[in-house]
Amino acid sequence: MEYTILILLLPVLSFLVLALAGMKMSHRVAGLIGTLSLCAVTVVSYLTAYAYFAMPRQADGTFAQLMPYNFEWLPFTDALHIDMGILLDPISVMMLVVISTVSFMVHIYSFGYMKGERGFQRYYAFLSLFTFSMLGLVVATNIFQMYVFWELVGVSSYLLIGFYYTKPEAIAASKKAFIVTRFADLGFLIGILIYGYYMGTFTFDPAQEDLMQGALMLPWALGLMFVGGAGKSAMFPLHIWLPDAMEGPTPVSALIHAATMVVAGVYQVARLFPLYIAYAPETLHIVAYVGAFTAFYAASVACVQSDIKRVLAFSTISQIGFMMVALGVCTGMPSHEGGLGYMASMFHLFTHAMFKALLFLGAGCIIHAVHSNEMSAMGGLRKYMPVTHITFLIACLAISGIPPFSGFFSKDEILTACFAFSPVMGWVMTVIAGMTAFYMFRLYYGIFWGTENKALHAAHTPHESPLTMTFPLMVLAAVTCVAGFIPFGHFVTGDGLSYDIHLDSTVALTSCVVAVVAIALATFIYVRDRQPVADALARRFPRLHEAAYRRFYMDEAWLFVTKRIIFRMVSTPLAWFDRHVVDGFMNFLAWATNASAEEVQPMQSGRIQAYTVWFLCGIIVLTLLLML
Amino acid sequence: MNNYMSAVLSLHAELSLIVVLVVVFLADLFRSRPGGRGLRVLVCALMLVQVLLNLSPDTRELFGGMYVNTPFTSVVKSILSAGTLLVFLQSGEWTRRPDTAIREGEFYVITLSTLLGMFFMLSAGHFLIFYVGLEMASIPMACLVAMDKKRRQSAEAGAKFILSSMFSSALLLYGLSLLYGTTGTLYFADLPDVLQSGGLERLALVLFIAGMGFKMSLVPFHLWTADVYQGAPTGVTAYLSVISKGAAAVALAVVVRFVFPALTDDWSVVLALLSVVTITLGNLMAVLQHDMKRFMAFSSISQAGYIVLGVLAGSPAGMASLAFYVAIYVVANVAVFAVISTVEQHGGGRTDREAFNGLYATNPRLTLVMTLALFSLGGIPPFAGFFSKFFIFAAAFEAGWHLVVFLALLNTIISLYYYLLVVKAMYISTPAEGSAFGSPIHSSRGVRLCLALCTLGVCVLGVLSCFYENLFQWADMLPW
Amino acid sequence: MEIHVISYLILSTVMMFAGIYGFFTRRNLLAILISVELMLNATNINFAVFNRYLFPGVLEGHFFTLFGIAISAAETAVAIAIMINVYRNVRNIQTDDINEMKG
Amino acid sequence: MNILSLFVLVPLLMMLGLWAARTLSQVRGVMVAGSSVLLLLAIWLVVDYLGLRAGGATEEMLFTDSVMWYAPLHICYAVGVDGISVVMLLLSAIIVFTGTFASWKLKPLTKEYFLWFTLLSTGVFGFFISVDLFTMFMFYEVALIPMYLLIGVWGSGRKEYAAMKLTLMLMGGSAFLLIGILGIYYGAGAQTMNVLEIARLHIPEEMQRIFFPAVFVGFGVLGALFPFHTWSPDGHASAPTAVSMLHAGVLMKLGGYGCFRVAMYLMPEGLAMWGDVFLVLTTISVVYGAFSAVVQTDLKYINAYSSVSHCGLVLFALLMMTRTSCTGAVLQMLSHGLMTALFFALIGMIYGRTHTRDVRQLSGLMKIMPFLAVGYVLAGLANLGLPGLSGFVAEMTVFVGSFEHTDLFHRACTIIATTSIVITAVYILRVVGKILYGTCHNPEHLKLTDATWDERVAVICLVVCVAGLGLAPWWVSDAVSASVEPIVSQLSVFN
Repeated sequence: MEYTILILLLPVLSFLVLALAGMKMSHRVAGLIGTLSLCAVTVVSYLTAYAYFAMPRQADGTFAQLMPYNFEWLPFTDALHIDMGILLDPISVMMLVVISTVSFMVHIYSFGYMKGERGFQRYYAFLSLFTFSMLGLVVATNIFQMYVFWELVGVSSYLLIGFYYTKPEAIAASKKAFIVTRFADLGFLIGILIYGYYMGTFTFDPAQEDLMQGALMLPWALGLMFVGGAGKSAMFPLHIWLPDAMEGPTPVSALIHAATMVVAGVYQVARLFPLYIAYAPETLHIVAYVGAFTAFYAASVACVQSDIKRVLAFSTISQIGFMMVALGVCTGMPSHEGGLGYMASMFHLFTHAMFKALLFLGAGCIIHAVHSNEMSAMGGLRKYMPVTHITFLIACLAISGIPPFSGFFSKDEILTACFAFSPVMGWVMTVIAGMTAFYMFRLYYGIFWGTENKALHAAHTPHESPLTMTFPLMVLAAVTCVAGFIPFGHFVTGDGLSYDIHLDSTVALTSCVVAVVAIALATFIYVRDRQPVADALARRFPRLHEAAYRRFYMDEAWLFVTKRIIFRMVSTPLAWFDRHVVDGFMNFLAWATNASAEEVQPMQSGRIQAYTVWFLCGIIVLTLLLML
Repeated sequence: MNNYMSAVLSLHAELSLIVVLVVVFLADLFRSRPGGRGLRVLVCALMLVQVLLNLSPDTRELFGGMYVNTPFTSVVKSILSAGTLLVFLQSGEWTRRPDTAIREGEFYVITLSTLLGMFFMLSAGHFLIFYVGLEMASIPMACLVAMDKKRRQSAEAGAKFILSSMFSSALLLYGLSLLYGTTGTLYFADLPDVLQSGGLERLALVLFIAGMGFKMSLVPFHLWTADVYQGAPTGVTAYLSVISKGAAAVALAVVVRFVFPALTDDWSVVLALLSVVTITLGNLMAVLQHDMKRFMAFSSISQAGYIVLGVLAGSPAGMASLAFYVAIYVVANVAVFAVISTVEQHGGGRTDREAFNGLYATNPRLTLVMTLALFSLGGIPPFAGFFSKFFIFAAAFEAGWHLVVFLALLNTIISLYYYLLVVKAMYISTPAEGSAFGSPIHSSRGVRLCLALCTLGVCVLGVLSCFYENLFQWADMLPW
Repeated sequence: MEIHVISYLILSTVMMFAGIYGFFTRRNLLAILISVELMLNATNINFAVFNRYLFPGVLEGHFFTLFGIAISAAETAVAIAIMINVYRNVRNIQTDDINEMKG
Repeated sequence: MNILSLFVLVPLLMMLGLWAARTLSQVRGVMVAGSSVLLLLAIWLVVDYLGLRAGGATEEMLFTDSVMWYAPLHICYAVGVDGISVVMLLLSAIIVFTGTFASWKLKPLTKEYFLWFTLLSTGVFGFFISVDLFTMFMFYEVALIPMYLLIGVWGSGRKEYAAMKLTLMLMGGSAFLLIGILGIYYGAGAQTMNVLEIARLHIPEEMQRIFFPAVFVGFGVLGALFPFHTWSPDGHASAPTAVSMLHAGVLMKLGGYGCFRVAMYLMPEGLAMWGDVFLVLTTISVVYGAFSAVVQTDLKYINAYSSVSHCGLVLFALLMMTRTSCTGAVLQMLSHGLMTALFFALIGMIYGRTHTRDVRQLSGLMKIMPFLAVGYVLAGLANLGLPGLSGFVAEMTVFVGSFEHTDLFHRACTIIATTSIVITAVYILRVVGKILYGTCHNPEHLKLTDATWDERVAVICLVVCVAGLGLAPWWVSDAVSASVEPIVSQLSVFN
């Protein structure tokens, strides 16, 4: 499948063209270049997916791993070298489809959304760069190539978050995002170093004897790599950068911080899944617990946020938590013996990408309409922008897990896997699923129902967005509606064998019931103009409400670490030490020389007899020296 | 007869010098009007001839071994007379001044007679000749130092010089007497055989080294140096700082190496100590100085310390690098003094460092020469000083004086510091109010020629290896 | 009666140190000059005595003495000339007044 | 005539040309011509070298040539290059070339400035081509001394203090160096000064123990080895643009190169004894430099400290003594040289416009001078090791190579050192955020203009090199690691 190289080449070319010559072009041309190249990429990815899954399965019933390209980019030792190449296997192909689709949609959407923005060309250049890096990440043939593109997506997300580089918040947010993820990547890097040292290779399938020898260190290596993954995928406590990242343009949030980049961590774990299962099951369980806690934490925070993009951000975190959990609860490769979670996680990744992108793009339309992120500026928008309303509702239903929307199926599989792992985990995740439904509908009602902010809307009447923006919404909504019926298990499973999804009725039923109840509750509380219950609750538990609203003070903690610890307690003293002690010593030497010179100066008294006395003293000293 | 003639001819260095001396003396006697350029041209020409003449290829003994001329000493002599020639060239400015013009001839004659003394000192084969040469070198020097009759400082310097030099030579002589008392001979050739390492011999050795240390101005026998250098006319200071110092160094090396082999441990310890103390103290004192001549005095003291390292090595390599060091030191130091005296003559007699502030703006060439010379003194490549320092360190290191070499190296940092202070004054500092050079200085031809020659020497003497290699061979050929 | 060599040496040593002492303590340049002469003559005595008693036969020591006397005479001449010059400039020849240059 | 000697000859001719030049345009002409010739020479040398290697030349050094100079001390003018020195020569040529353009509009005394500048580069080239200890040392000092005048006369701020401090500290280093070189020469039996021949001889262990630290510290001072690095912040802050470029870009590399080629290569047993001590020091300087850079407010100070950190990484990698880490060290020298030169060039250009380097007084430059700002961002990204730019390649090679060391202590040091990449991100992004982003508060700055053509030449040239090394590292890496091989095998005997 040599043509797959186009998937990487086209975006990077359009990036170069736009970056070098973009400023000369008109907005339209630049946008078209970006969009068309992405269109081509999408086509090629679909082609790849089709060709790949149309291939006959191997004897053992799995899909073959293809490596159409792999060349040595940077040699370290004979065994260790960074290769650059393309690896095709079920999950990478699936990711190709997801990324190219969402990215393509976002490209189209941005036409309308970014219309007339200063730096439109720059925006498209960065989008292409991101797409290139993300695609390179998923087709990585070895862990180090993954790291390379991992860093690249990091920097392109940094650039896109800071797109409005004159806004202080944007600058701070981009900086924070980069540094936090960078810190996590340190773990990733050290993990890679350990992995490379003990496995003697950077590829995903080390030689058996190396595995035997390094088995002891492998959990550490994988755990450290997971730290990197947790950073990118905003697992608690490294999630703090994601809510701020919403400072970027909304399409960017949809692409990077909802659909693609933030699931890189999940993808990384899935990529190393065989090693986890075989050599580091307890590390895998840590992944599960981290994911579960994050899911719960994010969900609870999402319940009280008033900035719609922040709500979505926290729901993203929570949903990624679900995926992590799904991977974490796996106890074996085959889907029937504990491998179900793997498939469920990938499935949820797929569906979530679609409906979460849809949600964000919808939010983008709303923000575009009312020029604010705050719920207070919204309410009662359903009559102004019907398309957005409908699509948004579909997405909400999907994420809440209401059949027949895609979210239901994937989440159901996850819950099944959790129950298979342990009932506690199962119930916990079910509750969190309920919370999800609750806060999503709180959001929905807050935007489209509730009290309308008359004053504002009178000043500037909200209007439906242009087709360039609504079209992607419709497409994604359509996908969300049908995606659930894709026989996902046939393509992606832990052991690679085909597995047809069957609904576990009890689990499905409970989750549906929970979701419905939660939605009903949200309706009861938020649908009407007045919201006495919510206010009552807020008044009843002010401390809790405040804490949740301030995201349980995680950002304060972050500020404390950066400003107080690194800046005040380490760097400032060090700099002082350098100037006054180390450098001071050098200056002291100079001073000492002068001082001693002034000490010996009196010898030169100008009186001849004194001179001759010294002369004689010299002779006496030397004589004594020789005599004794 | 033929044999006798050839024997006398092996004195040719000294003889030629005497001839020059006499000719200059007569010319001065019978010249019509003082202050002309003729006399200087004459003496320079004669000196040039003399330099080329006195190179001798082979070793000759004379007067029963009282006088020994070797290729090494003869090349050292040429170096010295070449240095004298440079001094003469650059002293033109000063000798043209009305108050000194009448004494120009005396200046040459006296200088040449001191040089003659040094020649005898260098090729002495017997302590009598050595002592006579030494005194011949130092007594007229006092007259030179006191040459500026009207300047109080000059007179003071003269008094200090003559008295302290008498003191030191008295002690040296006392040492010699002890040596004679213990051995009964003063022939260099015989002494090594009869010399034991007893207390009196040691005392004699110390006294001798002290006497030579006075000439080379090693700490603590150096204290006269600064005052005399400051007081003496700048041309004389240049002569004093390079020629007599160099001669004394070589003589010391020859004597301790060939006369006191029995006491090698003793003199090497003494010299090691002296050299370290000298370098350090000289550097420290130089840091404080503002008067350029005084500053150069202390710098030359520390240079003397480096020269002693060559003596310390006590090997052919040491001798060679010593002579090499002296040669390059002569060139660089004369250049510096030439610049100083030029600035002095055109800057209203100012010799403080502030007088050099912003010199580059008006006199780039002069400043460049000064910079190169200072870099050479500081041992910065690719200038000659770097090579001479390296070789002398290598020689001392080879002899096993690692610590001494290391301390000397650390001292180079200090020396670089104060040389750079001058560079800074010339390039970076802004000229003080009423500084004398709003306009470029027009120095006389002689000075310019001298500067050109010195710059040439500073630049090529190191890069051309032949000079050092020949020195090395000749040092290897030394007798005894 | 025969005077032993030691007594000569004692004499010369005493002269030597007397000269040094005088050099250190006198405030007048001429006095200092005289002290130096003492030192020089002490050495001359040494040479003469060593030659006469220890190494009779060759005359090295005697010659050295003669040269020493001559040279010290020359030195004295120059020294006195310079002192006169100092007197011209300073109007006295006390050492306290000729330490203008120092430090 | 040996091609290598041209690297010394051309600068000397340039100096003659400058001496003869009368007008400013002539001076510039001479400089541009000369530096382009040097650049072409370097490129040609690289191509030729790679060709010969590919052709199966297996000698340790190529283009070797040796002329007896001072027979009594066996001093030869001996030249020769291997992969390491070739890339270093290329680096130096690039930076001299760009430095010429970076100081295009320098005033006053342009001619003298370029004279000293060329003398400096003569020293640098001479150092990298020579394999004779004496000539190496000589060129080393030739490269040092012009710094004094270059900083003292054309510098800014506390230039006189900084110049004096820098010169004296480096000279102090070279004092240690000289004693070390004498020790090597006589320790090896005083038969030759040629590095390659001495490497075959054996220096007595007790001498190695004394003289290894002397040489290592001597070069380490120039390599900004903690605690001898304090000349670097003041020196760089006061130096004129091109001088900072050349000094941080090339001169500091002399340190690492010398440590590797002289100290470690010739005295492996000494290394075995002292290695851990110096490893700790270098680890300190890696982290310490990065942390100190975080709180600086002067752009050049920030860069100087980051240079301390990165050059510390060079020595660190060398002390790891694995083939990969040493290759990484050389790559790091190359990459740091390029990107720090780029940094200093940009800082100089910004300073030339705004007349301040205080990050608290600069803001919103992205809108005012986009070209410079983008260049600065690129330099920053290279500095914090973004894949696709040179920094990543070098750092990864260093870390992977260092981690290859079997000893646990060494690997612990490696992990400590890796933390520096996070801190690097912190201070780089801090600066970028402060000075480039945001809105410009100073009305004066709004009137400023973007880069002129000569500045663009310098910046673009450097950016291209940084990206080139970052995108196609394999050829450099191969060439270097082939040449590192013999030295590392020499070390591995004793360690």
